[in-house]
Amino acid sequence: MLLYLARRLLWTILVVLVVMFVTFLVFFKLPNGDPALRFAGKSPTTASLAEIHKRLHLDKPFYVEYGYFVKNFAVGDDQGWPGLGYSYGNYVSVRSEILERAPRTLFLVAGAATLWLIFGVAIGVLSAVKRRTWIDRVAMGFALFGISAPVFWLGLMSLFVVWKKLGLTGGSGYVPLSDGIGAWFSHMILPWTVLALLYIAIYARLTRNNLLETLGEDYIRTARAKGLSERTVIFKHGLRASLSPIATIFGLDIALLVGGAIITESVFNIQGLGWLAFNGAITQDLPSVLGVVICTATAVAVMNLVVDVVYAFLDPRVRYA
Amino acid sequence: MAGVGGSSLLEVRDLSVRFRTRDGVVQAVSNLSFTLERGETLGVVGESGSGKSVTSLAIMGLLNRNFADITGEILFEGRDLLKLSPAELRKVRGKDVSMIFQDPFACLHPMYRVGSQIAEAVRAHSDVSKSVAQARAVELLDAVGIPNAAVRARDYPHQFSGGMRQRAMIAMALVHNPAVLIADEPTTALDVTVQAQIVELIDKVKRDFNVGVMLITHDLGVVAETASHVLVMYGGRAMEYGPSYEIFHAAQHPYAWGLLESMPRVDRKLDVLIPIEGSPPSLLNPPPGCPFNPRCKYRFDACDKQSPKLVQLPGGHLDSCFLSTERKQAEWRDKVSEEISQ
Amino acid sequence: MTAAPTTVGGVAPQTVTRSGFELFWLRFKEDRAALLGAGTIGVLIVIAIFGGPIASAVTGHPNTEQYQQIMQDSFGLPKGPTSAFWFGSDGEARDLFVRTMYGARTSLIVGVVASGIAVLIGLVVGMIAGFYRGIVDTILSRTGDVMLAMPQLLISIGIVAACSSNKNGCVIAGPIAIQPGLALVIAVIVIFSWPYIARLVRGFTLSIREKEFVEASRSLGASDTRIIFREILPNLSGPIIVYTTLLIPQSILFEAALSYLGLGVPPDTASWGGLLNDAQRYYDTAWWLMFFPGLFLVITTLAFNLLGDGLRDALDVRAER
Amino acid sequence: MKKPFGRLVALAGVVAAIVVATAAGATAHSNKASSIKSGGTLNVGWEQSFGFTDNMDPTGEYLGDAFGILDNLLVRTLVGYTHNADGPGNAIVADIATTVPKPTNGGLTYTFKIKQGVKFSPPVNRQVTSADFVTALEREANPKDGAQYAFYYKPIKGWDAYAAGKAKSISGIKTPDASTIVFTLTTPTGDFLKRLAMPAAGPMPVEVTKCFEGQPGKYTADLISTAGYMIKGIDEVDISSCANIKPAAGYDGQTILDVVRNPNYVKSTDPTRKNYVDEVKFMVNASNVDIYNKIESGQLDMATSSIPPAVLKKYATSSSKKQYFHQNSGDRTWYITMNLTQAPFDDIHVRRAMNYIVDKDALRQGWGGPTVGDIANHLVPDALFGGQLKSYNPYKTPGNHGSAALAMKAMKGSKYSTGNSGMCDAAACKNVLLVSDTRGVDPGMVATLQQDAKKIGITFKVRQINGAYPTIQTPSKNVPISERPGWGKDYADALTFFLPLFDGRTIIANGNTNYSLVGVTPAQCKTLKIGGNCTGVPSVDTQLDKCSVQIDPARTTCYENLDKYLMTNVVPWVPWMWSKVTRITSSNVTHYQFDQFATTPAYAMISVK
Repeated sequence: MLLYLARRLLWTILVVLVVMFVTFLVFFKLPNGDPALRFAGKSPTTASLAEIHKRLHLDKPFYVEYGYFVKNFAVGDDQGWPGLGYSYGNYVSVRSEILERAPRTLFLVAGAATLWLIFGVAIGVLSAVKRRTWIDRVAMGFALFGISAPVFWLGLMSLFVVWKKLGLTGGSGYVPLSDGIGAWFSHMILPWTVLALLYIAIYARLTRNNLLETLGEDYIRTARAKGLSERTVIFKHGLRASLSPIATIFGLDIALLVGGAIITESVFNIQGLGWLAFNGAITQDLPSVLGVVICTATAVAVMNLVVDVVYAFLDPRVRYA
Repeated sequence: MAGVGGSSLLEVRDLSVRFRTRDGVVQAVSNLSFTLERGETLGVVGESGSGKSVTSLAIMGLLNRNFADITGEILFEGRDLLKLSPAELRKVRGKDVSMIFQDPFACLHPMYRVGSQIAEAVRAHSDVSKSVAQARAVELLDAVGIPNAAVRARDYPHQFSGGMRQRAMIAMALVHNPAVLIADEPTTALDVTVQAQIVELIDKVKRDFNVGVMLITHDLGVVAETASHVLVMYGGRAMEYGPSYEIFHAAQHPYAWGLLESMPRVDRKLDVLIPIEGSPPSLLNPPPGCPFNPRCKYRFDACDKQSPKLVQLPGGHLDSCFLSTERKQAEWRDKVSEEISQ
Repeated sequence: MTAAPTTVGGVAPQTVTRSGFELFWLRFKEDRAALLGAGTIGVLIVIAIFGGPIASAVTGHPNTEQYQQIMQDSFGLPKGPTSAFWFGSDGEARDLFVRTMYGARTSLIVGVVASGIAVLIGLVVGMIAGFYRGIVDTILSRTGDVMLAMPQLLISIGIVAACSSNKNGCVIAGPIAIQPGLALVIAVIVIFSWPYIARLVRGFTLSIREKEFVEASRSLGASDTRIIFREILPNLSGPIIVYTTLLIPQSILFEAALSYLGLGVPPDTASWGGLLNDAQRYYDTAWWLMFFPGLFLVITTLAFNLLGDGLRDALDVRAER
Repeated sequence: MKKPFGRLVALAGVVAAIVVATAAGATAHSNKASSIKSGGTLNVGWEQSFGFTDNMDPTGEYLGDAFGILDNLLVRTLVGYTHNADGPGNAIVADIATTVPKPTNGGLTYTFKIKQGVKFSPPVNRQVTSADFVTALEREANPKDGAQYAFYYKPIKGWDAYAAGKAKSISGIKTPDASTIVFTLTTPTGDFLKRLAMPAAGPMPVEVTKCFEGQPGKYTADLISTAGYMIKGIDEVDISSCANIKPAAGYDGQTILDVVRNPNYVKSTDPTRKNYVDEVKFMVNASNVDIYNKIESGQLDMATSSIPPAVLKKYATSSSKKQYFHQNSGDRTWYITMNLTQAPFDDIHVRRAMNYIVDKDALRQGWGGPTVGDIANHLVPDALFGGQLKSYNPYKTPGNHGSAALAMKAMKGSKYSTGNSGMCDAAACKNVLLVSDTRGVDPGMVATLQQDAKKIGITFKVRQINGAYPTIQTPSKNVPISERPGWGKDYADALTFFLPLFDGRTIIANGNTNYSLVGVTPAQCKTLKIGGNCTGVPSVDTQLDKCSVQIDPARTTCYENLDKYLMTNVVPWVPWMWSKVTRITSSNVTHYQFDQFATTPAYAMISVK
């Protein structure tokens, strides 16, 4: 088991490094522009550009800079550990930018994840239990709509209808908790709902399929043969066994959203990590992009480990293997 | 051995089960009738897909009535189980009628401890505390021959061997001293050495608890050892039904002959084992006529026109075949019984 | 007796006398949702081919013509639907109806071509990995791990940005270059979707190659090529059809997302995502601008998803685990 | 009104007389003195982070929005501005210096006396001396410190030697005593005072800035103020050693800049700033829709963000909201740039035809119509010329809608036009690369341009890039045409347009601002890898040199003539709009004033309820 964990950990680190490297490759010195221009003013001179290149290590081949980056990440820089360097955009420390943005994303993802886990599983269970009834059809029709409708469209439409026309919620933009929990909630509820909708759809379909498959298992028949109530059969015996695969993708989905809720964050102007990365990507701000990419990749890695543990908790076969 | 009010322990009358599937209607069981009394074993034999398991599930009330049309009567101590509400049926299931299944590997929930799964069965029908239920589970595990039962009760199913799991299943089925125990191919998935032990255990349970056992199997050997009556099924129909001795010594139906011929026996060389040609029929939109007709060596014109009725024969057993009694007796005497006894 | 009839009672037909296609068609023609999806796709294909020119001819409004005098107020705000402009005006004072019709072409071309190429690559790689195992298989599954942790949208943004800035596009080798615009968007989608297909194909190939008929074929001395083309490929056709159908809406949504973020097809090419990008500026005033293109987008993806689900059921395709 | 102020206004009158007529078109808001009161907090919405171009470090910062903050609230300079709109707002007045000096020695020497009582904010707490200006300018000269407009100070003697590390000090800056500073130039520079009025030239305490050497952009968080406000929490920063210096609480570079009153500020030394409010908070919010909702509800008082068209319309047309709607000249030209080395724009006939064919009104319509600005007829905004070129319109078309007839007439004689067709019908006119941006307004502009150019036979291959500038600024990318550019003044002098935009000698490989490559030589083309027609590209280098040494009024006339020459004989652009600066305020704002130098709200002159 320990050996397995160590191997997993090593592999995870390797994945993070490769992801970072690919990101680096794609974004380093985008043919589109020289990041040094940001610091060189309206009328740059060759000399000032050269100076800035030196400052940002842009005069070195990309693998050298990648080396710098990995080194700083590993041993820390003047901002402490992990060293993520300074944004090419405004020379603010990427670490502090990420710390600034992270709560927004975490609130967004946590809220949405709660919604989609509850509703996704509930709808899936309902649909499976009421299989081939109109409830099932409506639920699965809704789920199909959920996976078909793009977040940016739902976001814009919901802002227009719910906020602009009906005035039921706050508009776009992030309101920190310190401005009052009511204002915060009123601004978060739409992004939560819209982001969650896609996942509710996915989870409902997944839960339904898993549960139907589980309900076809022999041990479910055993449970019924014991004379257990249908409720016990479905929730205690059926759902328990269906949850393991859901736990797996739940962990991964959350992790990927750490830097991946780009569209939701931009539609609702949340300006979390996804927005930071997107903004970095279109302004050639490599350190910001990398900072967020590292966060996401690390979140994926950590979540994978967490999922393993949860799996062991959920499934004794894994635990005792 | 009559049950309460003179009625049999379990009497199935004219049972038919039809499944509506995406691809059409499946006629899984047709016009099946039989009875079972306390302390006796009814062996139900037939190939895969002959409707044995469906029949047992129908008795247990485990078929989803939304997809299965069930007609006929299943009388348990005179009460028609098919007319009970789901809640009433649940009270019977696992208490008066219990069942053990073919694959003990798949029939225990992999994520709960064996003991607690049995305890759960205890608490399903009696309002006792968890510890009492657990104690009962250990007691039964011990009774079915699990060594060190108190400790093993805390194991998960995957830590049990196949035979132990089947023992656990039997223990689970016995928690409420049921009147009927249905065993659906209880030994098929087990090692040969374990098979005998399980068969023996079921037989012992039958005697100790005075239950009526419905033993579903395609192993005629097991039936020969334990059953008092035998029901031969094919294509969802009863082909032959009667006392065990009658079936084994004066089988009347060509399909029963086929089964007997294909039965491996310790005293017989393997090279003369004769399989039945062809494969079982599709129950999806079955053709008219005797279901065995396409594979029957003795078929004649009448066989594909309509289905033969089950007819009472001398010697107290029933048979459905258009062949004349004389012809059947002649065939049995001259060929089949000879081959079997070789 | 492996597939024991269970509580829900699907007794598998023991002998299949009908041909595979017959069975498929029997099931499929009963699936009204899937038929609706297929019908809608048919209409959409017609729209994609003829819709734009016909809309132009009927309204008399060319695709790129601006009608600032009629369809914008003095503040440059677009005007809503009128009898001459059925869907109103887009942000650039063009006829939104005509643009939306032309947008179908972009979406379908991207969806079909990108999915087609991805499936082709995925099929080849997946079959090689599944059939020969070994190094290709290892690389494939490792690539999959990395891809999963990769921030896809972000990297796509990087690639698009990098390639757009160059006059000759992204030079791959010598004269082979991917031009910005449709081709680049398609390339990006392919990059991120072929591993998904490859993984699926690998799984199916693995299970097929263990089947009796393959064993039989092999024992009769059939060559690998013969086994691949005669035994495995035909048996992959079901999954391929299903997953191609399901990949198309994903590709369409990806294009729309990129265009929504301003990184998709050139602005003069009509695209639903591009129109929604436009709508973002006016979402609080010009509802028609987000409503119509979004509606078509949702209908399109919904149709493909319906068809894909129907095909999956009718062809009885289940993902191998 | 205090005495020095009156005197300075009189002095400024000379300049104002020239400039004042430019106010036409810009709606100067009338100030109701009675509504002005001191106190309160001004909340400003900010669309981007404070990164700007150098994180607001005065040495490097080069954006008008930042100039407005530094100049009004934090950094005083030797000479400065009155923080007013229009002409008066562009006039130079004395700030830390006792008077505005007249140059001596043939325009080569400037001598300043420093007022007593001008002190650095806490934690420095001492009188500003002449040496503090040297500190600032040495920081500007040191390439490691991220200066972005050091070239404006190149005329100072010894500047280049210091910048190259060949001298320990700048020989042209002398400090005979703590309150005197003398600048010696190598060449007369007509706008030298305006260059000294830029934030980089404001005094800096060496005890703090020495800790930020080679760390451009980091000084901001500990910026030591000389004006009426300081960054909140700066007084709690420990400057006893460099290691102890931590960023002040009021500035994080990303979400907030919070300034509060500077206790060391002596009002009597400052003739210009009113400093009505007690605190100014600049808060970042990327959604302009959100920002303007908050302004309407009073949560914010104003913003620097672009105004959504719907909001613009609401405030411009509603009689009740009009009082919160403020417009001023933006001193900024928006133009279509054409590359003089790339076909078909290497032919002046084509460039002239483009000036005739483009529907400038349609382009402006896409930006929000007449409210957002005036149609541009030539290069430099009229306001900078005091309105002298107001009637100059060399490519006049009816209603500014463009004219195919005039364009085709101009096209005649072009090598790309066969016979007398007036159409650009050569192969070079087809699929011309047009590099476009992804800003919201750009697709509309591109559509207009495509529609227009087609009328004279030119078609475009459009490349849309998120952030088109870096590509346009790279000559080796050979971008023939782009709709993206706009250019604003650094200070009120036409030189800030002509020098960066048309000087052939300043063309560089990356970040080049002379997009049209005016004055490029075949030799430059070779070293910069420009693949186009580089022979005979017109140059205005000599005219530029001639104008830059002039002082007004000859200076302005010189630049007017250069503008005309470029418009008729070089034709590098299609200028199409001089944008206005529109600001919307909340009902809390009782007095609004515009700072023409920075073209931002004059934060020091605004009062709230």
